[in-house]
Amino acid sequence: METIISIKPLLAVLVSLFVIPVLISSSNKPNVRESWIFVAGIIKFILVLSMLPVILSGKQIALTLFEFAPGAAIAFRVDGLGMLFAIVAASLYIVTSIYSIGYMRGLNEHGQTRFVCFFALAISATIGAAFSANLLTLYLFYEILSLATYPLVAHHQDEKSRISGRRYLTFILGTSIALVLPAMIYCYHVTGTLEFSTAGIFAGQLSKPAATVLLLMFVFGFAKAGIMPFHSWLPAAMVAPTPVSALLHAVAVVKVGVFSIVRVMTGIFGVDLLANFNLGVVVMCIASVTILVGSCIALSQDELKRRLAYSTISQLSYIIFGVALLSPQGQLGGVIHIAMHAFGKITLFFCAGAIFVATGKKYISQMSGLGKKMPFTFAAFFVGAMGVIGLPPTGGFYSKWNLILGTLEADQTIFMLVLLVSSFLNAFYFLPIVYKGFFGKSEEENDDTPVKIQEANLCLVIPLIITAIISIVLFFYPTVFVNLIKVGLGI
Amino acid sequence: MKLLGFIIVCLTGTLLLYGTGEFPDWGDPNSPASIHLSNYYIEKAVEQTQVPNLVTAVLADYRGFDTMFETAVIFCAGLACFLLLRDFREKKERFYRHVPTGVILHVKSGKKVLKTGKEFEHMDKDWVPSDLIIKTVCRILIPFIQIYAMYVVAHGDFSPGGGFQGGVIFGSSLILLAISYDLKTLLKRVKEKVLGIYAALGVLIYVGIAAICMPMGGNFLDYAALAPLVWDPHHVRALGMLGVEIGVGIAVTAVMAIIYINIVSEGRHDEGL
Amino acid sequence: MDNYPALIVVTPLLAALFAGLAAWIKERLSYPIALIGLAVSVYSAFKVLMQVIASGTIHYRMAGWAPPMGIEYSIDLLNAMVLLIVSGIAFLNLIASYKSVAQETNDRAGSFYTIYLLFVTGLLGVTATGDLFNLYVLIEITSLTSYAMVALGDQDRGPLASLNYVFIGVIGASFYLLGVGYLYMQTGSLNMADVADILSGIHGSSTVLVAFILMMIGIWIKMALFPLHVWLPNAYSYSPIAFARVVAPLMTKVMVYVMIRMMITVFGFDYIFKTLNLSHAVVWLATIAVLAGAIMALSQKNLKKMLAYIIVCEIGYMVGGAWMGNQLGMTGAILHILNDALMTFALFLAVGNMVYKLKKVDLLDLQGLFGKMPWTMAGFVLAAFSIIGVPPTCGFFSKWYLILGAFEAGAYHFAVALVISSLICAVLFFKVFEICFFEPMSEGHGHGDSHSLVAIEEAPVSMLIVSGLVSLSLIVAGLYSGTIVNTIILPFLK
Amino acid sequence: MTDLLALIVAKYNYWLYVILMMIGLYAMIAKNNLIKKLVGMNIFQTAIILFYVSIGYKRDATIPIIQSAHGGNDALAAIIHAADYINPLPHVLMLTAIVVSVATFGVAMALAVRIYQRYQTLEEDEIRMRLVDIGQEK
Repeated sequence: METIISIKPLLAVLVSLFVIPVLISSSNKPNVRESWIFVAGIIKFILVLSMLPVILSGKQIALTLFEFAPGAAIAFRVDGLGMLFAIVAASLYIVTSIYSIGYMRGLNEHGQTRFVCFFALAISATIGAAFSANLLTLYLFYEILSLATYPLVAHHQDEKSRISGRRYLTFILGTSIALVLPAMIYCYHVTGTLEFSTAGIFAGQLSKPAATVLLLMFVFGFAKAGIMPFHSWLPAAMVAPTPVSALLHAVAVVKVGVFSIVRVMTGIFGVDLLANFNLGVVVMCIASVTILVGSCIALSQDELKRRLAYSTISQLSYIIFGVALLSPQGQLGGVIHIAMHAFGKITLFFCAGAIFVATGKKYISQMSGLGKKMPFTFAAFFVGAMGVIGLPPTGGFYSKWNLILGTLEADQTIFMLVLLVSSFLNAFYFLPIVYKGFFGKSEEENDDTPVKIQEANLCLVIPLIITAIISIVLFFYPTVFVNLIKVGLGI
Repeated sequence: MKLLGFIIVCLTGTLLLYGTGEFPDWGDPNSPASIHLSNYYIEKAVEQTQVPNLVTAVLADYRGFDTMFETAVIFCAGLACFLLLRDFREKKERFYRHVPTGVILHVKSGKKVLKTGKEFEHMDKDWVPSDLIIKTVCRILIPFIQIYAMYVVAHGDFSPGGGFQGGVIFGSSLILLAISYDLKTLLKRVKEKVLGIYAALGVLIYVGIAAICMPMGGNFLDYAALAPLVWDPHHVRALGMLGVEIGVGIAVTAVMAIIYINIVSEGRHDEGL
Repeated sequence: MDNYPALIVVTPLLAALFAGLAAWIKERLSYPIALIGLAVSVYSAFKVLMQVIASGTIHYRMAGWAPPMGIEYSIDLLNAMVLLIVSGIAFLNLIASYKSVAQETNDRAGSFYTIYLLFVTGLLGVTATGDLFNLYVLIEITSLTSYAMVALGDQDRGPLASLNYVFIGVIGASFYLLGVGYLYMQTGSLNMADVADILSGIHGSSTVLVAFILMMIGIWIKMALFPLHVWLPNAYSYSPIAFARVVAPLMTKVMVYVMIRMMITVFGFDYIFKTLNLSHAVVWLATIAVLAGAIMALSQKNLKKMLAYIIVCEIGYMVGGAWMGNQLGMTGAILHILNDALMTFALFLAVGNMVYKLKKVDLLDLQGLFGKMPWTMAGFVLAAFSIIGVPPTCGFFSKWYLILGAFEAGAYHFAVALVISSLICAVLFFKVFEICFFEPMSEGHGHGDSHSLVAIEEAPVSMLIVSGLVSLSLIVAGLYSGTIVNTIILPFLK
Repeated sequence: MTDLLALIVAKYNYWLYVILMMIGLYAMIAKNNLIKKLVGMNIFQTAIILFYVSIGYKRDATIPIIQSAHGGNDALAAIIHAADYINPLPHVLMLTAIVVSVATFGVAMALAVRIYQRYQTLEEDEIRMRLVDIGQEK
């Protein structure tokens, strides 16, 4: 495979870092500050996109920064998977930036400068994780992301956010130090390298029990992926302002967790080793449990953001599930779900935030009839929900379709049931919201009075319409992402 | 604590005794310690340094670097005592004695100060009238002690002695003064500031002599490099040693006095033992 | 002939003496004198390091006498690195100390600088020397100065803490001295290289064994390895902060260096790991030290004390790594000397800034500090991450080598202890962050008009700059740890 | 038995130093009074000095001052028998060690004075009780 040395991945990571001092220095001028965020976001997106043709043509872009031991370096390598993830994160960052202006100003939040700075840091770390060439670099950005998100989660600085922040750290930092770090060092101890390669790095140096333990350490250790029982940080983290929940806890942070697990399974263990030791099934079982239990819990939640959070937990496991199928179709379905779910779920979160800003309502039971007041928001919510359930014409359908094909391809028919049941559950917990929103009776008003449209401000509505449209567009044009995955996984 | 102490002591003692098992017999001229370096020093030192007192030769030349830091340790101890104890606050109450009558005045106000001189003199709280005999004997003795101290320093190259010993003797002469008269008498003769400066100066003489060797083309402390500076290049090492010993003597004298003064007066510098 | 090796140690000593003179004559002069002295020392240390990297070990004969007769400085890569760390940190701390010394010691700044310089001289001498007895004398200089300093800090508890430190310190130094005596008995020599030569012929001797045990116990007392650590927490937390900032990162690290020096240069790996086979026992001891240090740190209510116990924990890292008996563990231990010095320094610099403003640093005094001292806290956070071992800070990389070494030696318990201690450190520091981040806002709900900015009350710029620089250097050291390992540590171990 | 006796007699200096040292160590650990601890510390350090000086001793040898060199007679200086003089090195080392122990003792005394000024006692347990009181006041 041809490799091109280029500084672009580094720049893409650093852009938002460089802008942080500027943000701090312009903390008294919100407009100047926010325009800088856009400049950085757009430059970042352009840098990421500029690498796209190269990747699509089957080459890779690499850059080694610091080699601190043979096989363990801080290095970037852009391949299909990383590119896919980076595009999703970088594009949604711009949209979220617009949204967060509306949200933060709409609620007159304190500490906005701090908020945008750590947001920028978090997105840098996300891109870094996407472009990591080896496990060490991935771990580095994973940790930076964990720490950068803490001030965002605890943004309100009240008792509730303190408890949530604590839980967030305990799960995220605790698992990564206690499980991933030793597992990673053990890998290095055995093989002398941490470089991702499609064939895996263990050349028959692992026994089956050792491989199982290591794999489990990784799967549970990357707790950002929300695999049960290490999932409860995610609902807790919903105390954060909605832009954080939207971008980080539906896209960036959780997907970094999933992405890490995918990387470990495909790049460290390698499909062959997993297939030989029959480890795919183990992971699939774990993922299935999370999918089903997550969906069930989501049903019982009344707070909209918490329901979305549990939905996220279960949807994340789809991705892991797909990759663990170890069949090309399944892997395609799993990985592309990173993108499809991202656009769908971020729309949903944007809607939740918009509803909160416009009406101050957080609970689903309060939302009946709101659809008439906020038609755009609820329409977008409907699109997002379809995306997550996996109905056409949204991108979510494409990934679910491939996942189901994958189970057939891998002869795992029982697991197909998991997918189907879960889709039903998804429909159960999303569609009533939309239905009630449009057709339910609101508490305070009569049916007769003509309903005035009371949407939230434009900064909030435009992003959610954009992401809803993209969700639909992805149904018709998933080609770029599909090609990226094919290039990345070599299938 | 006692039991714990006993156990630790027993363990350590056993360990140490176990280690002595393979020691060569005491005083065995053929033990490794008495052969390896020792013989080199005994046979070569005089030739190489022109100093017959081997202890001095090793102390101030072969291992002169150690000794330099040893002097620094002394300096450091003096400084530490000063820093820890010195208390510049005025004492609240004072005692004076009216010399002609022997009446003792107790001044309680901190501000009221009597002029001392012929009429009044300072007095300590636990004052015992100075004994004439002791005072006189000490006054006679002190100069001799000091001369002897200087001899010990200067003759350290040839006979037992050296900077430390001389310095301690000189320091004890000062202490004797403080004991036989009182602390104030000593402090009147030797100001605190002077002691402080001398302590640093003494070490500085040592380090200075050692450091000058470097621009003169030798290694640090290599007295041979000083040959162009002295009148007797053949004995340059001996002279160098004499120089540093004088430095050591000054430093030790000053530090002894500093430690004594500060400890007996709890840092107040008003009344001592 | 180059005199840089001597200059590293001698200039601080000269500066100390001049500063001591200046303290009596013109006190204002003592600070610049100290600054110049340490600057020269840093420069020399840098020169020496470059020279050693370029052309190998430097032997410098004090007074021109050949090694076994005279005292020799033999500076190899390990020394040179530690020398640069010591002089560099001492110099930076001096820059940061000007204001806080003035605040804490009132009229005795001159004497403070003198003691400070003597302390640094001692550390540098310990590091540079190639002579067993010279090492003892210099250890005593560092000890004496630290006794004095500890007593100067807290008026109530300082003197007693210091006196206990004296007793334990004397026992430690005396054990070391006895060990040297036993070695001298068997070898007749005091020069490390010479002793090592002679020792290689008499490995079985019980005297050598006892000498080894005595020296190790002495050094362990001085470096505060777990059961022998009792003096450290009180001593470090009661001393004036300007001194704590330099003693905490350097003293224990230099003693770890001494231990490694004894192990490698004097007794040799063959003796320790083949003849004695003590590795397992000591690694277990280190494991316990790591865990005990971390757990004791958890129960502290004062920030300085907490950090002191973290030092106890970190000592366990280095001892464990050094005794692992393989190259990776030793690499980790040596790398951790550098990293731990830097991160402890960064932590104490931040604490110094806090003390400067708050006077007391009980954990509850720190409420709302993120708002009040954002820059200080930024430095503190970085240093804390390094202690926890978050990449790319340097703490991560030494932990990496240590765990790898533990895997290679099969000492899984040590690896587990390292991971647990990282977790505990994470808990500890986030406890502090939480207090600093949340407390003052606890009534307001965060929304609405709690906009009002907390007035920023930062420490003086000189302190902030140093603190910021050192904290950033943690990342730089982390990123370049590959270079450090490849140019300094690996060539040294080969 | 006679072997053991011979062993002890041949090295009795070393045995004595160990006993002396243990007395000092015990006092440092077990005594409650700070001054007694200090005295213990001094005994402890003195024992080490005894040990070192014992190393330096040689049977039938005299102090290491070369008599022949006093006259400046170079011919005589050439014939120095190493066996005639005891080992100077331990003495040098011990000069340093004595100085160090004096310095340490001085500083320790100063500390004791400070402690006495503050607490009016030198018994360790009483001081600790006072410290607890201070802690409560704060």
